[in-house]
Amino acid sequence: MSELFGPEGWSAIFLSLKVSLWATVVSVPLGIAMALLLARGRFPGRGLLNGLVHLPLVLPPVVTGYLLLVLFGRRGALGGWLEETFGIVLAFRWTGAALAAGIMGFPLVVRAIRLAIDAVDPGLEEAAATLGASRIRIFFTVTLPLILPGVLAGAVLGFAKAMGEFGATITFVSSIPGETRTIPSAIYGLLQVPGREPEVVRLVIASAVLALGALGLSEWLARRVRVR
Amino acid sequence: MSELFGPEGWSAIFLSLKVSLWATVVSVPLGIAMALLLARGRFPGRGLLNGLVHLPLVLPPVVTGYLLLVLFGRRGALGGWLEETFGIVLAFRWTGAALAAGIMGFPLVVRAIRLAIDAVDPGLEEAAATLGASRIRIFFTVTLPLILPGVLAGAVLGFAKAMGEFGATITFVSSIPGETRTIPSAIYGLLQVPGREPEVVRLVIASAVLALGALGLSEWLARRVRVR
Amino acid sequence: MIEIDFTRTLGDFTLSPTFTAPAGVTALFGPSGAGKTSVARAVAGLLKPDTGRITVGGRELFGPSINLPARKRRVGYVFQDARLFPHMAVLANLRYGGTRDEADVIEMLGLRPLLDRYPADLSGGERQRVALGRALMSGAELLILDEPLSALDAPRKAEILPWLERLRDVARVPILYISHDVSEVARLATTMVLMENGRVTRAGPTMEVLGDPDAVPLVGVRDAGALLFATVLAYDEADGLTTLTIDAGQLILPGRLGAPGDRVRLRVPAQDVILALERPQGLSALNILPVTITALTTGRGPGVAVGLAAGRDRLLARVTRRSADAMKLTQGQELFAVLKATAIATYDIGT
Amino acid sequence: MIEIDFTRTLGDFTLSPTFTAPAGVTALFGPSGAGKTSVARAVAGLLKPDTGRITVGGRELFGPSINLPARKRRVGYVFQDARLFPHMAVLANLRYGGTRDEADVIEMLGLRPLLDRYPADLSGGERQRVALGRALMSGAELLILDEPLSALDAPRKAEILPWLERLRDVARVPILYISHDVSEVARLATTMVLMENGRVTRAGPTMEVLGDPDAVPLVGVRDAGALLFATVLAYDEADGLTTLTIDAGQLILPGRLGAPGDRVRLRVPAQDVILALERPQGLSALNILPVTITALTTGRGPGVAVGLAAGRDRLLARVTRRSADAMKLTQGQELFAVLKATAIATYDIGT
Amino acid sequence: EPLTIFAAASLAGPLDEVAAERDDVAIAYAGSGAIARQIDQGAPADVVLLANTDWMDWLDGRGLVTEPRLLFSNRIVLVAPAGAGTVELTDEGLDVALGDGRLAIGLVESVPAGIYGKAALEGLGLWDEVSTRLAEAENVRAALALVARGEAPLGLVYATDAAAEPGVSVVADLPEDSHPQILYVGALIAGNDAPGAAEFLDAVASHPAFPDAGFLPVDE
Ligand SMILES: Nc1ncnc2c1ncn2[C@@H]1O[C@H](COP(=O)(O)OP(=O)(O)OP(=O)(O)O)[C@@H](O)[C@H]1O
Ligand SMILES: Nc1ncnc2c1ncn2[C@@H]1O[C@H](COP(=O)(O)OP(=O)(O)OP(=O)(O)O)[C@@H](O)[C@H]1O
Ligand code: MOO
Ligand SMILES: [Mg+2]
Ligand SMILES: [Mg+2]
Repeated sequence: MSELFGPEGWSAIFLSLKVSLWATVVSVPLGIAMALLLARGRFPGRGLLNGLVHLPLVLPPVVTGYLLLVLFGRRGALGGWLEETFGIVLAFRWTGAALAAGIMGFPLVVRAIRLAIDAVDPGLEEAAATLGASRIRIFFTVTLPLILPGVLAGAVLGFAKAMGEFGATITFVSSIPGETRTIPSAIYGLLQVPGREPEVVRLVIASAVLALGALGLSEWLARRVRVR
Repeated sequence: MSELFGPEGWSAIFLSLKVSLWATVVSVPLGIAMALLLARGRFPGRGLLNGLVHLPLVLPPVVTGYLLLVLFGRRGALGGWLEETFGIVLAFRWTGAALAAGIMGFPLVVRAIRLAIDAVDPGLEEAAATLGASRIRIFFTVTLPLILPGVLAGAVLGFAKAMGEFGATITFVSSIPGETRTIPSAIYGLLQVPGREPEVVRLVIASAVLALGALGLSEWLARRVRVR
Repeated sequence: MIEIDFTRTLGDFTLSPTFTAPAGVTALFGPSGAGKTSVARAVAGLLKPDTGRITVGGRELFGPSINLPARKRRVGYVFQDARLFPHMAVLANLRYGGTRDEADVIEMLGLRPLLDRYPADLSGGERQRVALGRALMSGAELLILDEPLSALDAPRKAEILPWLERLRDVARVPILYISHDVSEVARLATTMVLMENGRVTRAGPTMEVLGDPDAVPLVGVRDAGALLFATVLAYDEADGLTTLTIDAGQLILPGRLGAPGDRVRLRVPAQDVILALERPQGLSALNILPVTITALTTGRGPGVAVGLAAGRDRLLARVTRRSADAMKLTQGQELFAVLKATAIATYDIGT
Repeated sequence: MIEIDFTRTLGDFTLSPTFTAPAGVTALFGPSGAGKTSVARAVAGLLKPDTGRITVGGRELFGPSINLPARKRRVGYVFQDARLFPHMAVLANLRYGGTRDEADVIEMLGLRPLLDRYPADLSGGERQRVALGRALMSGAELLILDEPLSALDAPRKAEILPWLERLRDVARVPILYISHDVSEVARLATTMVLMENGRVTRAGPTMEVLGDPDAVPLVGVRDAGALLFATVLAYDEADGLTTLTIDAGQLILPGRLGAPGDRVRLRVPAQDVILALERPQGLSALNILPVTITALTTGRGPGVAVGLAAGRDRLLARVTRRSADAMKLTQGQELFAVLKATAIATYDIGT
Repeated sequence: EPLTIFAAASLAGPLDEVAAERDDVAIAYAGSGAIARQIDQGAPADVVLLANTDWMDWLDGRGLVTEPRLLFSNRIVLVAPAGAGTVELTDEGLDVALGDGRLAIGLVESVPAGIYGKAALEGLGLWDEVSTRLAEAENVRAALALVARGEAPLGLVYATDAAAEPGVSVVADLPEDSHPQILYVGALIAGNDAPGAAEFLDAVASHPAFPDAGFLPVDE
């Protein structure tokens, strides 16, 4: 079994899983908040914020990676502050890979959730309000359960994107074995050398199996939570 | 004005627009069909098909690009057949760039539409059926108008993704000026040369403006078609 | 002609209705949750029976080897919830299934000022009127109306009912009608099907079911009453009264109820019939009929249901037990029934 | 005490209701599209008036400087469409706003077998019962009921109405009640507000509005009738009849209507009152009251609305013009009103 | 029909200058591996320029190119953010210069600059010291950017890139014999006798833009 991918392959697989899970776990709640803001909020600059969220989709990944480097590198505006204030280092760390993956997937997460929010019947939220529920309670007991299929869809899109993200990740945190060399980075490296195709194929399959497993899981969950 | 980007820059911008528009125009109807199949169909292999649609999201873009190259290259299994039978050449043509961009964005298009389909009240389709409407008519007069916001969301995601797609495109169709050098490929080329950063920045801005323009347009349209 | 005999389980609820109804209006009547809507859905092709058969007007809609899709059943269905298309204005909604009698339907339902509105901007009753209009305009071969008038005020109901009667009698469209309102049912229904707990407990001509003292508890005490067929004799322009003949004599009722010779039917609520041992004098009630007691049914409450024969017509009266005792009512006894003209007002008269 | 005076435009519809209602049940009555639901939404905080003031029990809910959010208004709202939470089972729906009187509410509404079901698996009437239960259990300080009983069968209504009466009288929860059914309104409502086209056309104590011959066209011919207050004298176990006194004499009605001394109110539909020049004998109708004609109103139809004074109580009768002529009815004339006991059945009696 | 050149991205600067002198040349830049596979799939190239002899051998072995020829060589240098002092090519020297930072380099298994860089570090006996402290980048320009941004205190890049990037200073030259020769190879596509292709290849080989950019002639 361990020979199937070799130690480097396994390390890339575990790392990809860790990075993608974290990227998903962090971006889903933020995505819900952002989707709510965009769907319900009425404030100046809403269009701009919407655009900003979509930007990683539009820009070539390398550019996004470079922007991340400029912002969150150790010499970057936010990176230095994060390190001094919270001791959080992103550059060349798996955390940075998770950040890159999360940001690249964020537009997908937000969109899926926003579509679900737009489909919620406001009458149900009205009913909850007349029953004395606070906004927070309405959100957690009515809105959130109703948008769960959308949240799940967003999560699986974010996870899949994180599993496949390459350009922004390698530009921002480079490719350090065991730290930031995710499956796509490993595959990219292998593809640059003649004759390593079999390893590429194995990693591709591993990646596909993991992501499609997540997809299957999300579909199953969605069926379970689907509004009756 | 023409000096802002130089002839090569303009050519990349027009090409990106052409490629992205075609990718969107073709993938939206296919995405609707696929979303319907996945949301409503009950057939063996549905899970697999779902996985296949999501694959381009999961795989590193370069891998997708190689797969496309192997399949649709002039020596590829499908590429040769397409060329002989229909005279369609994809490899190293802008059409191939559109194919790559379309395939990379397809999972996003399908997801957005599928979420919208799942939110359609089946009672309305029942009502249409009792009024004698055929499945086709129900689709075009009830289902489609009701999912339009989702279709628009899918279209804008697909378009934005197409504007930003790089890895699969350059791997499949290379970066031939005037034919396949889209904005991201042009940016990649410029990044290889010291001192071209100002041009990069201008192209990034152009790309962002175009995609965000499309985003704004779609939001405006969505508000207009929003179910009352 | 509607023939229904199927079973279908829904969770732990078993629906297994069996009845046959001739052309005309078939009313499904029964408590909330009895399965009325489910029967309607099965007829419309929206709920697939596990086994059985559904035939309408000789066309087999569902059977062992057939399951016609909803769109081919040519059923106009007014749903309990209106189900208007939210993305279409009222006019587009109305026209979706066809444009039969468009102008008339719009007029009758008072929809003219609403045509450009969207469903979200309509009131509850307005929505139901549009849904009704949409079904009426579809030119269906069977209409299913699931509580179509429950959100409407009395004057509006009074405008719509004659239209449904015309559909029944002139266009001869069979109608499956679900309602909790006996006066609606009595007015329209040819056949009455009482349902409870997924099964049919009583089915038959409306006159029989409503006039049957034994059906009083099924229909509800206050809703019991008999149906009479009458023939119009004359209409008096001056005082606005119509004189009708029934088997046992003459009735005088307010309003122009038809041209001489027309057959009309009247519902006489049991609680509006007063019994008198002798023909009373100087009463504002215009209608006094000699009757014979055919049945006396004592229920749990303080009332007694009294079946009456007026010639070949049957009437139902509800009196207190004390009155029954004081008057010494017995089967076969001959006495007088006093019917107050205004209690059998236009609302209960169907042509 | 509900005080309402605001305006709000909805498209080209202008809503500008003005009325004041004391504690108890305030009925909003009027044709479809009159603006009843919109008023209710404004009171509940779901529709913001353009200007004006809304006060309930002294609490200002909306005013020039205040707009209490819906959740702080403590309003239990039963919506015209049930609006159950689709992702919660019935029990969770019921408990969402609170658990006041949980067992009683579940019992009264017959919800016990439905508790584990999801809304999608409920019938129309079941849904409405759950929505009603949810509002009742929320411990609200004001209940808004928008046609809560329209999807229910008569026996079920008869079970629910006494509960609403108890809320009104014992728990003293003010209720805003929207219905098309005058008998419900008459039974429950302290105050009646007639609406048309966004404005209030008549508001006042239910007795006055319903007993007013001039209001007959507004209420609907068949729904007119008077309200009487009566005091229970005795209940006769043997024949199940209650004897009551009103100002003009005694009434005998079926059922146990209360303990001796209790005050009850009765609706006497105008069409169920028969006028007699002389006291009739040998009738199954047990109640005959001497009355004086106070008003004669002739409408467009063949009927005449006759206002009657029975002592200090007022009654309303509806007779045909022919009868009125034949009996030579005139204002001030003294004669007898015959009330059939079963026509004033339990359903119309409120405590 | 313009002449289509598929070229390794690291040749972009001077190659653009060559192309600018002609109006019928289109250049597609990509990584050497991608170019090789595309040629294999029938890419419409007339001339191919790679930074890696392995991929050229791979193409030659398949009979896809004719007349492969060596064009230039290059050098690997150690760079640091502009203004840094020289670094001694010893374990301690590197250790001090790196501090807790990383050495930026192309992917050492696959990107040509990375492969050469690794070979050089091995030749200098420094590999064990730094192999766990690398930041491997997608291509040599990305590695250079890491240094220029100050994210990595050191980087191993082509001398040509170092010369063109004002954000970095060369802090040590690597001895020529510490790594295999860095060779750029060009070839014509087999069976595709585009007029002017051979001439273009000649022009590239002799154009002054390359020496100006720091490319070295090949020692035969
Ligand atoms: N946005 C709008 N634009 C135009 N008209 C509107 C809008 N919203 C509501 N209306 C109109 O306001 C009127 C009042 O509606 P409301 O729902 O209050 O009526 P209602 O009295 O409750 O009627 P029903 O008994 O049928 O439920 C209706 O005629 C409705 O069409
Ligand atoms: N999936 C299900 N699981 C369990 N019970 C169900 C399911 N679907 C429907 N039912 C039950 O079937 C019964 C019949 O429902 P139906 O809607 O036909 O009633 P109805 O007679 O139309 O009632 P109403 O007058 O209240 O509209 C109800 O008791 C309902 O709760
Ligand atoms: O020629 Mo590269 O840019 O080192 O792959
Ligand atoms: Mg029903
Ligand atoms: Mg309403």
